[in-house]
Amino acid sequence: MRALHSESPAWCPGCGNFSILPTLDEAIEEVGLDRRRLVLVSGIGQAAKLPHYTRANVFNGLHGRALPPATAIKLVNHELEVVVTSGDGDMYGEGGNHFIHAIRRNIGVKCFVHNNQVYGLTKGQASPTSDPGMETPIQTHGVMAQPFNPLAVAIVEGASFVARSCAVTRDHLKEMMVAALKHDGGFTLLDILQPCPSFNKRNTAKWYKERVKPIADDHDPTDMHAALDLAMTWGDQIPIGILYRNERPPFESLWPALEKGPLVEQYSG
Amino acid sequence: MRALHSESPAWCPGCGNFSILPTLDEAIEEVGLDRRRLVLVSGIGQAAKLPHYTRANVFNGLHGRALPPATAIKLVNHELEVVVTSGDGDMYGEGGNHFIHAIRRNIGVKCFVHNNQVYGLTKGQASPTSDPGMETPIQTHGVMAQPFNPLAVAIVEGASFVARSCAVTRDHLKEMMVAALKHDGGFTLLDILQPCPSFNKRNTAKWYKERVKPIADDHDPTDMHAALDLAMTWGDQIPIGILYRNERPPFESLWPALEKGPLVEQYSG
Amino acid sequence: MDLNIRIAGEAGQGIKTTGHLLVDVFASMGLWVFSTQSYMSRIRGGLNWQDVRVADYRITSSRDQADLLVALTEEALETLRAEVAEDGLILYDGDEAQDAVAINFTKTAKDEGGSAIMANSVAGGAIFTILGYDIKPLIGYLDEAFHAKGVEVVKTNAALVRRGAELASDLQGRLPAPQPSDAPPQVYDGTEATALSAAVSGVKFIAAYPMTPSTGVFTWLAKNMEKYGIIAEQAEDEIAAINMICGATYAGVPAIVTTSGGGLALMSEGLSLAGMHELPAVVMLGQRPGPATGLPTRTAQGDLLFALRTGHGEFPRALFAPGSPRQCLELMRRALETAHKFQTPVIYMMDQYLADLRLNEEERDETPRPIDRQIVTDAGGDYRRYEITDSGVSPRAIPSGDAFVVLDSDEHDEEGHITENLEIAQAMMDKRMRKIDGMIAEALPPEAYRDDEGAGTLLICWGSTYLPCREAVDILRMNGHNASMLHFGQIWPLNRDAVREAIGSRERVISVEGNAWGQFACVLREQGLIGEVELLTRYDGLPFTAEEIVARVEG
Amino acid sequence: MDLNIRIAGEAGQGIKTTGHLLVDVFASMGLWVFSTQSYMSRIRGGLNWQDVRVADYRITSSRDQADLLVALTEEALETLRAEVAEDGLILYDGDEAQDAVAINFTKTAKDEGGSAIMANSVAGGAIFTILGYDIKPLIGYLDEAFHAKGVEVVKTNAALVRRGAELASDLQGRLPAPQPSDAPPQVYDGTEATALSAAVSGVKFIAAYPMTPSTGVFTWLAKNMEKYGIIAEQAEDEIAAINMICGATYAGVPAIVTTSGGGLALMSEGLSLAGMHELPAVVMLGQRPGPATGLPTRTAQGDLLFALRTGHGEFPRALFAPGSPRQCLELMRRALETAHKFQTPVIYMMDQYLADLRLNEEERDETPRPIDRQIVTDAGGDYRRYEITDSGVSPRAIPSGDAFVVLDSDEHDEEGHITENLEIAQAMMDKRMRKIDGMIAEALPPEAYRDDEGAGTLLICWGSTYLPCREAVDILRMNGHNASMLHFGQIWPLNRDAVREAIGSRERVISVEGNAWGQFACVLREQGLIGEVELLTRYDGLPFTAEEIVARVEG
Ligand SMILES: Cc1ncc(C[n+]2csc(CCOP(=O)(O)OP(=O)(O)O)c2C)c(N)n1
Ligand SMILES: Cc1ncc(C[n+]2csc(CCOP(=O)(O)OP(=O)(O)O)c2C)c(N)n1
Ligand code: SF4
Ligand code: SF4
Ligand SMILES: [Mg+2]
Ligand SMILES: [Mg+2]
Repeated sequence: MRALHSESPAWCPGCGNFSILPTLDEAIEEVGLDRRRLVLVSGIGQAAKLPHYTRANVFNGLHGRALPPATAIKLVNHELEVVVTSGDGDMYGEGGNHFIHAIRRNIGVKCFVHNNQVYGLTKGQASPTSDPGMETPIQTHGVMAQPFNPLAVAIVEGASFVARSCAVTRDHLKEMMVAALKHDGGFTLLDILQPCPSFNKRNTAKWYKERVKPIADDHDPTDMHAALDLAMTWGDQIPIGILYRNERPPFESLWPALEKGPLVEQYSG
Repeated sequence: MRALHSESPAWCPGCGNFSILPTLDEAIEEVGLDRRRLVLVSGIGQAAKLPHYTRANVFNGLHGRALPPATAIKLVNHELEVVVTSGDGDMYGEGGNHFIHAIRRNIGVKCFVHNNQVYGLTKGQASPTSDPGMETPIQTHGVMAQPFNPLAVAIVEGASFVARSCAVTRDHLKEMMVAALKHDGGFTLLDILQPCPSFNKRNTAKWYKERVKPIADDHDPTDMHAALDLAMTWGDQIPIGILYRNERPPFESLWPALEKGPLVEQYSG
Repeated sequence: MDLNIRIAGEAGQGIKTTGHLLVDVFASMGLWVFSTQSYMSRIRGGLNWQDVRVADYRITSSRDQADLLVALTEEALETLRAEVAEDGLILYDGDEAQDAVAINFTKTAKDEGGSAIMANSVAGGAIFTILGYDIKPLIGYLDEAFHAKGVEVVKTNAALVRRGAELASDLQGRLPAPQPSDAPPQVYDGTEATALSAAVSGVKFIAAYPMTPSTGVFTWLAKNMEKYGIIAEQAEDEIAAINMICGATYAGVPAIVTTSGGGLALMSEGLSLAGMHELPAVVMLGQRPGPATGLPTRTAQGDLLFALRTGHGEFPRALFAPGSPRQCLELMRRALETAHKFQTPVIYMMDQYLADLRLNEEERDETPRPIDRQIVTDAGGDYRRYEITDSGVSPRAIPSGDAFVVLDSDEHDEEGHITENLEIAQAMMDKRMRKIDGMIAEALPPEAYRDDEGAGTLLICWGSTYLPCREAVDILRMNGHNASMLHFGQIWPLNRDAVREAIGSRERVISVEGNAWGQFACVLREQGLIGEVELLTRYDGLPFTAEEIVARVEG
Repeated sequence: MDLNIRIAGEAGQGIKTTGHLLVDVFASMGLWVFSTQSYMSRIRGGLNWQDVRVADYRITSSRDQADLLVALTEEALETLRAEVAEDGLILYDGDEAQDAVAINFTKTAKDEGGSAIMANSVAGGAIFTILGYDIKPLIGYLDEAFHAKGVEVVKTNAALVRRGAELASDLQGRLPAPQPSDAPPQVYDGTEATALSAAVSGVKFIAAYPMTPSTGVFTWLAKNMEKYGIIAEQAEDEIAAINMICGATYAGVPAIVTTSGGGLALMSEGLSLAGMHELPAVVMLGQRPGPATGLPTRTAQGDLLFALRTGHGEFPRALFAPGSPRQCLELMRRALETAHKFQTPVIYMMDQYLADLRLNEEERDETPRPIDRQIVTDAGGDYRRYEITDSGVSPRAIPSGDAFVVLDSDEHDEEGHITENLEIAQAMMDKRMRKIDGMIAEALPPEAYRDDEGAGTLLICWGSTYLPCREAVDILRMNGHNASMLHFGQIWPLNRDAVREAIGSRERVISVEGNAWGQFACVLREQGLIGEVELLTRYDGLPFTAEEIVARVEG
């Protein structure tokens, strides 16, 4: 009776996470990443369970606290590829302060946010990205706060790579993941719109599918204003693709102590 | 030997806080605010000591935590004028998460940030707004992170009123404080550049005086792009004035429970 | 006699709904019921179950074995089969299964024109029949529940119950079931009792960040915002939540925050603030196994020493830990009253087990009876928020009157302004510390159960172990053991004289605790109230059962 | 004999510089020194002072009265006048003052071609003269200190010392001062000793958020980043800081965080994470009076129970609390070793008093001697991070080798993956708990002082009360009291047998603590090691002095 082990993903049927997981695996293969060099860092939530269902080093920490350990891991061993997989509540709610400061540092971690615009694991409360008016067991009068705009904030704060994709457009998602993994710079944000059929009855797979639209080829991702315009677009059309890039040096490249190689390799004891 | 009472402000000679304090008092008088209805909320830092040196109700809380109690006070008694006086470390460092979420809510508090671009009370470490390259006892190689841009973040997050002024331009500061206090809307941010002669040897009174420049009269504060351009301007010229306004209803106006009047007055017991 | 029904399947299959249905109808029939949940941390899938125990006498614990297992999935069937009593029965929601009676509830519901969720009506009909109960109360109950949804729905449900009964007709009365007695027809759970008590006691503001198993109280209050004139605000994090309720109490209304251990950890600094500011902040802590994220949907009593000691510096606090839904009603109110009377933070401790368990209790009173906030309304210009008094309690005013109300997190003078005068600092510490004397004088004594003659074996317990310990004492007595129980609903501060007397001298003192260290025994020892005692602990995430306690006491 | 010099004035007047100058020169002369700070929470103004006590025997405490008060402001003069010994002397930095010798240091420095900060050279010359010391060592010391700044500066300083000596020539030898003896010429403070120990022990990563009185350790490590190959990162908040060091230790380097009580409160959840992840996170806690912001620049020992119990759930932890700079050197290393050996968080507790006090100690060794990280380097594909072992300690690998290293804050299986299997959950709890046995076996016993014959009066102390208690024992013995002392440098876990034996049976047991509740006495009682004992507490923000302890023991 007490033996309840289950190794299959603890996600609901139809959950967008079931698209994100294999796409990540494909992207990892495509870029030829040695998984022994890969560390997946996550907080707590449905999205944050992802690292358990693939093969990598894993630091599954506290709710909202994926970025601080990810930052430190990258500083201690900058030869590791550090990928954060996190939910919208995890990253923009509980973890909001780390989000804005990780971007300021421009630490070279890849941050994949499964943005289902709801708190999945705790059963359907509003998240920072929930649409206004959405009713939940807590927001019984509907969400009253304006949604957090992670892309716009990342852009004005000078993130090195800012993109959006969606779990229902798997090819596009893979393309974005590959671009993010290949991006050899600082803080890399990929916000992934993700249907949560159990709790988000507004922003469904269909809803997203009808709205997401790849960014035009002529968009210049180094143009902050153009990037902000895209980041501010939400409604009938939701642009997906790479909104913004800049060439700021990553945080880990600025430390004299790291010129000799990874800190961890300097340890003798 | 143990009787060390001192009621005079615990600030250094030449500190910008000595301009901000009387200017606030003048602004309060000018708008004719009944001080019994005024609550000053602050965290911890040199700026955060201000409430002790004037006459008002005071909630001097924890470092970084001024906005949550301010939000609750406004919700419990929306007839109070709730003014936060806080430092840049307090508001944008330790308190960063509350900053971004208070703006999302658009709670009707007035937030005056004494931005001296340094941690004063703890003796000169970098703050989130310190200029890159600034050397401190901790940032011995100079600040490596990009400064937090509170105005840009507030604008893209939809704050109701976003302004900047400076402690060395007292008339302008008073004008801004009066405008902020008169603003009958939601979240109101006034970022006040403030010299810290003890620890910030870069951004001195002179440095600010040479750079701050009132925003042109034809600026349309409802134009988000124009506002962002101003928010992004830093260096030889630093625009001061009202950058941005919008008409989103304040959070406290959206609660059915408050239609009958302040929550605290509904209590019978 | 008693009988244990276990409904098991995946998350999302409506196990809870079926369980609640049975509990409510049984209670309405005058049966004693006791139900608990065992859930995994997932929204769909996994293996969850709900136990519904029913009896003709008052029961206060679950049982390990089921007499009737209703398995909604094969995994449930296979995993839980071993825990069915020898003369028990297994009902399987499917077409066939070995050693089990197969009735396809879902298919039946659909076939008969209902939806998949109506499967529980079919199951209800079958279960009632197997237990030999008349299905009328069940139909009556569904009639009322679905009245608002229209005649069609009501009719369909009734038909489905009948269909379920029909399908199980071969097994009519197969499991002898207890007969209705005088049990109260209302059912409570710890969550609802806590939330209701907060609402009727005058809580006007709740700020929280969702965290199992405390979210239910938050949800209940959000749902009842309009009825009770409450603001329920979801904070961006737990730090915001506790600082918000500090602001809310400062502004003048009773306020609470709900959380679990990880959230309390984030609130530690805010708790210390409430101690310094002397604000009546009340934290509702729903315990679950730690450390860190631990086992989010399971139960534990592992946060006692943490709740007692977290927060820097020294300040008075009180800890309450109800043992039953009825105690939830009483102690949430008491927590609020204590916080307001002594102007200091109070932690009210529950756990997943108590939050989710349901049993019959006397009728509750839902009319608002707001507590006395203990504020002064005539404070004038010379008002001093932190006036030094003999009791340590200073007159509390709220802003917007004639007096300025000044709070400082630094050490402060009587007016509330920052001070570095160390004589004043010490006087303020002493003032705050004096409040503890008053709190001790008013502390609730432990509640003794069947201890009239000073039994030789004393079970000491606190919080949610109350109910299983109670039943364990009953069983031990039946087995000829001279056992009794002492339950602590207030666990801090302790009135040492009262406790010393209640413990007296015994052959055996056994501390029954849902943690590894025997944390309450640590507290009692620290207070000089016991020496070495036996520990009876459990910390695998599941609650105690009375049977288990008995077995381990009898050893 | 001994003599106490008090230099007092406003923040920003260079009191600390003058104090350090005197201490360093005295020590270089072979005198025993002991200096402490008393600072207000402000950058300029206020009233601060530095006590420099000098003696011809080893001294380990400050004294209440000054023999020589050097007042740099009128406020200092007026406030501190009452605390000057009857046959003492007051030196005032100004043109005239009643009952004081006025020498205008600042004006003199400027007049003689120096800058305002060089006033301390003038003061030094005067002080040396008043004490009857030759000014040569002082000039020699300044020569060396300003060597790099050029001949001019060196010359000016020397001239200013001489000028100071001249101005005080009337008072030559006015205060009889101790003669140089065999004191070690080096001086340590608690801050430097702690930071140095961390650096030489192999700490490669420190993340912190500034907070008095812990900032000094952070600053020292930041300053020495290049020398020791350290990354010192200022975190956005304390939560980030603790989670960063969890990440850093996972990635493979020893890492610490520095903070004070309010910061530790914010780290409570992260501490629990380190317990669950089994990471060697070391927290350096600088105590100051609470609750909340309290008295930021003062001292306290009020966070013991908090440090012991904060963090949700149950997990092993160790607490160390050095009592002197030398113990800082030893115990920071021990804290790191314990954390790595048992893979669990460790808290290293100091306070403002110990952080700032300076005294002579034997020469220190600054060469790196990195601790053994206790990692396995041959982990292969079947590696299990949380292998169940008898000791509870599992082989720790770090990422980038052949094995995947998987950590989970949920309860997990041996591989580190999330589990809801409750048998595994219990096995993991038991595994973690078993580590405590190993920690107890290796726990440092308390250090006895002058307890050869099992004295009748035993002072129990922990952390920074070590030094004043030590001197108090010396004085008590001189006064004919059969007193001794037991000091706890490791305060958790305790080896109960060793402690029981050390305490033995005494007429009087007195717990000397810088808090209101006698928190360590609570711990000892909880552990069944003492009954009711006498408490000798102080919690006004100032440290104990030996005199005070003696007076209260003799009381
Ligand atoms: C400190 C803390 N607070 C709250 C929780 C409870 N909790 C777990 S996940 C979660 C939110 C999940 O939302 P999101 O991050 O959007 O992930 P999703 O489940 O939607 O993928 C919450 C509130 C927790 N584990 N820890
Ligand atoms: C939780 C916590 N962390 C750290 C501190 C220490 N601290 C006090 S004020 C301060 C920073 C002050 O900087 P800022 O907010 O910019 O105010 P300023 O002094 O510059 O006006 C810090 C780090 C604290 N009091 N509480
Ligand atoms: S609750 Fe939503 S996000 Fe979580 S697994 Fe289910 S569908 Fe996915
Ligand atoms: S440290 Fe800076 S901000 Fe603080 S009082 Fe001094 S000058 Fe002002
Ligand atoms: Mg989500
Ligand atoms: Mg500042």
